[in-house]
Amino acid sequence: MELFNEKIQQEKDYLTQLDTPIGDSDHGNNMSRGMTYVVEAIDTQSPDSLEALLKIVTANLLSKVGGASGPLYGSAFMGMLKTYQEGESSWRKILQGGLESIQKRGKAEVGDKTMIDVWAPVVLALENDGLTDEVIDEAVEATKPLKAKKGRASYVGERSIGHIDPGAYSSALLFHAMLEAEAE
Amino acid sequence: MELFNEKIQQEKDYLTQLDTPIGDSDHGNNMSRGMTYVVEAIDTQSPDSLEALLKIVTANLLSKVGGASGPLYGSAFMGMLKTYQEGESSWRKILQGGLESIQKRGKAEVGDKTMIDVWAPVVLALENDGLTDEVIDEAVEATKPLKAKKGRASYVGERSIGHIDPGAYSSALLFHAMLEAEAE
Amino acid sequence: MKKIINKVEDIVIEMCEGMVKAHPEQLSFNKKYKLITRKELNKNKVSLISGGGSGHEPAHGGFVGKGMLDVAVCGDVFASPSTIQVYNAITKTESNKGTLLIIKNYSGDCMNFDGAAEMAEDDDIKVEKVYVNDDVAVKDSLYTIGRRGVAGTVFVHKIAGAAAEKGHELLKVKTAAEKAIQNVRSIGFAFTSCTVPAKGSPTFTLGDDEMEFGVGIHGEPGIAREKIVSADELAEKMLNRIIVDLPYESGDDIALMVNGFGSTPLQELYLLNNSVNKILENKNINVYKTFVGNYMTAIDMSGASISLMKLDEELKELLDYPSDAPAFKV
Amino acid sequence: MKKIINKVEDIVIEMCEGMVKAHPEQLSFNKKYKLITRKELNKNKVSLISGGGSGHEPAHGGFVGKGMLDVAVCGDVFASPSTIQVYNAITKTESNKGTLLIIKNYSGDCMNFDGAAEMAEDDDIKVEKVYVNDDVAVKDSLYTIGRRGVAGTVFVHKIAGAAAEKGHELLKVKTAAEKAIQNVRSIGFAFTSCTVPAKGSPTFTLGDDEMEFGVGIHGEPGIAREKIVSADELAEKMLNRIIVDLPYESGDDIALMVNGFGSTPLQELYLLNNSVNKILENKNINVYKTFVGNYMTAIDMSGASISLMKLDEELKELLDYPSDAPAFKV
Ligand SMILES: Nc1ncnc2c1ncn2[C@@H]1O[C@H](COP(=O)(O)OP(=O)(O)O)[C@@H](O)[C@H]1O
Ligand SMILES: Nc1ncnc2c1ncn2[C@@H]1O[C@H](COP(=O)(O)OP(=O)(O)O)[C@@H](O)[C@H]1O
Ligand SMILES: [Mg+2]
Ligand SMILES: [Mg+2]
Ligand SMILES: [Mg+2]
Ligand SMILES: [Mg+2]
Repeated sequence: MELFNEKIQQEKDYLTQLDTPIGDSDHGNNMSRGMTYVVEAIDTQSPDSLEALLKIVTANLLSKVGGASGPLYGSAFMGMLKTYQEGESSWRKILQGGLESIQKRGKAEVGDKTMIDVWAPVVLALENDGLTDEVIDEAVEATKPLKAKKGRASYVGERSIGHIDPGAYSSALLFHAMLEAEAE
Repeated sequence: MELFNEKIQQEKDYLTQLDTPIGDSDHGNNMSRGMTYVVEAIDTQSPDSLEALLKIVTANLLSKVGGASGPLYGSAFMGMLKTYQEGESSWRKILQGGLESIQKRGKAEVGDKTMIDVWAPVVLALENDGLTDEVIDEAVEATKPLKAKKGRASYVGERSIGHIDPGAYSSALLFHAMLEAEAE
Repeated sequence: MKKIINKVEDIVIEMCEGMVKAHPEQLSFNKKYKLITRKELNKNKVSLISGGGSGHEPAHGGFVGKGMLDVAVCGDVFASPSTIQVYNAITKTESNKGTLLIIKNYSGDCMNFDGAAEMAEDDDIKVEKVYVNDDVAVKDSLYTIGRRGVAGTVFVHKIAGAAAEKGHELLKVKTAAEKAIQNVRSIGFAFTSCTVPAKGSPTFTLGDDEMEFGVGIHGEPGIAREKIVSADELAEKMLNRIIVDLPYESGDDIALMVNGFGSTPLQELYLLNNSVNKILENKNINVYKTFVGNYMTAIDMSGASISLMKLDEELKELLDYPSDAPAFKV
Repeated sequence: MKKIINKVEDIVIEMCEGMVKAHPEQLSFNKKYKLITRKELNKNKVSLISGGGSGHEPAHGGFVGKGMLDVAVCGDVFASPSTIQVYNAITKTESNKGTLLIIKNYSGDCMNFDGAAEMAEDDDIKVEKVYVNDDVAVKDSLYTIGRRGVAGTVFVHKIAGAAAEKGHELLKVKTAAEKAIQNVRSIGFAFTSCTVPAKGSPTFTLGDDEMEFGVGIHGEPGIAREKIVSADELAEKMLNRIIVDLPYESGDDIALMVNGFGSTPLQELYLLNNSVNKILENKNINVYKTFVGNYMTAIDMSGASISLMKLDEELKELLDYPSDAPAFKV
């Protein structure tokens, strides 16, 4: 999570910039604020298990972050927590649980130009045992030509075409951070 | 009056510009609007005497022009009208009547950085039989170093120093127009 | 960025406190969950909750008061409040008649308010929800999430607020709110962008002779970037979009709102109102009541929106019902 | 210049008509003399007239209503109405109790209102006058015409309006108005200039980090051009000037107005109100009633003013007295 936070803080302005042509210029700020709370909470509470960690992340995202990203990332971590609590321990299953939870909350499908368009290929790649930084980046890039059907970007219709989805990019940061943490 | 109007319309923007650092940027507009009404009224009513002319000018200025310039120029022409009606026919006496009338309405003295600082030297020059374009321009220029004590410019105190008074400049246009008309 | 602020992070809290301090008899502020709440809550009326991102002042705090809302939940600038904030708004104002949430139809708002409603229902609180979607600048389609909620939301607050204040049951209040939603349509334009404080620079840039037609209240792009036109032409362009949409027809009675986006002076809003009235008169659409001012702003955006709500006798009565909300006294 | 306008020459008329059309039950408009008048005039109360240049919307038309003004005389943008306009306002609203003119202390306004009063007195109408001069940014001196009248004027309208509505005699209404004037002080600042429509470009220019401190409501220069500071520091700077001037002292009750100059959003005005309240609390100056909003604007200037009026029991009662003026409902 610390790595994810670092990346979010580093790329905060870029996330906001992505949220400008097709959104409302706050995605960087939403994520950065949220992750600051998360990291603070982890620091003070020093969770000693993955379960405890996921609980802290979920609670902080749901209570401190609004916008679309708060409940979506909140749901994602809650879904991951539930899957883990049900006894699954592979990242593939856990992330799959997160993905399902996001979809339950946000009703977005693959191709709607949302973070789903990164989560879904990532889960798929894990199934095929091939998650790499390239897979993640390609998924992000692939949101560019899409016309948004969900989220704030959908209001601009045709004019959303040609821009990367900010939520897809922040999700990519999460997965890059995971890969990096694993490699360590 | 037509010559005066022409000059006002020509110099409208400059008058407004003069009213900018020490006033509220409307002197050009006030004068131009007023003179448009005056000239229109003269056109439709074709006054056949100086008395009739002065009446039209006074009435239009008082009813159509607000700000400081409306009542001041209105008073000026009303004073000129009264003096003429009292049997005076020299320009010196008539303008003297106008000057007194402005001072009655506006309570400004020479040196307060107002149109008085042009009217007074003009009347004085006429007494000494020497009104020239130079006398007028010098009077205008002389308002520059003064600190305003009357009118909107007085609110800025020290900061009015170094700027020509817009009302002095518009009065100068009136007197230049008079000289020109006489020469014709 | 020239703004009257201390620290960017403190804007929402300080602004809310400033609002509540201006109306201390009526409003109170819960700092933890950023709730602006009516001081005198009535357990025997339906609780009305709205809110959303901040930056729309006087929305939504200014609409809290007798005859309008009970709580406004204040998110960060342009970010919906969190699920937990909304959940706390619901539990803290629980009434015997249940709670109605008035939600502007944005993904973020919907998800957070919906999530909070689910949590509250788990606590056995009766919660109903309505979604305002009045912006005709957005194409409505089955495949997307639909239209944005903009200034028409204020009319929904007013109508639902009156119905609740009259003591109606939850479902009746909800039905009144939905009737308002079905009958209200809006469109806006911008002459300049807003500046989100945390970003510090304008969201978009327009040429000296350009406007964004159909802009959203968060500075979201609209229908098209166009050359600016005269007030009369602008009013016509806007009304053309609105009128065919419902449609509003000759003989209809309507409520009219000419809403400023934050930095457009009243001088221009009144002038626009004049242009709008001339056109409506021509079309024989009868303006029953007019509201001109800043109601649903986009921080400091320059521009305005027009909203029309078609009225029947019930809506007229509810619109006329007294409200003492600071920003909407009727 | 990006404005919602048709032709520059028509701004004032169209804006006045737009204002009156927004409040058709209450207001009527005389186009020839640009008078915004109360529809229901009461012959048995003192007639209250104010006005001045346009560009200060909602002033002064928005303050016409039961409990406030009877007529607002509208001049051109930033130019006092003419003598004849004011004279017509007086004759058209003659009452059995006489007329009080509330004049902002500018040369133009004074001369035109004074001239009109003289003309009306020649017609045997009883006319009294008060001059509002609340701007502490201007040095007061015997040798000049004194201070400018700014946002404090709205409090004077309110106090005199209540006294008149209560049926008091002319001199008593005048005394109440003068009490308000003696107790009110204001100061303003600008972040940007206004743009006078007929001029088409800003009156002055400021750097990105500069403000004009002590600015007038026509964009007149103030005390100094300074670097912008935080909201708390700004509130402190402003209050420092105001408080020593009367002076306002520990234990005093006051009415507070945080007034926007046209393009400053409510978000910032509420935030400023928070800063102001913190300081007043520290100084033990008790805010009896607060008004935050656009009351006396400078077209589209960005900036704000703060006004304090010290209250005794009489002023409190008059301030609380109901008013249904569109822009000042109490
Ligand atoms: N229904 C949805 N399902 C999945 N993701 C969504 C949905 N709606 C929005 N998003 C994601 O949220 C991102 C925007 O987040 P953010 O800017 O923080 O919130 P907001 O749109 O409320 O300002 C989008 O880029 C998109 O990836
Ligand atoms: N009391 C006064 N006596 C004489 N002239 C005055 C007085 N007050 C103002 N003026 C003149 O009026 C001019 C300003 O006129 P104008 O800009 O039209 O009106 P306003 O100041 O109301 O905007 C000043 O430049 C000054 O010459
Ligand atoms: Mg966003
Ligand atoms: Mg001027
Ligand atoms: Mg947002
Ligand atoms: Mg003027």
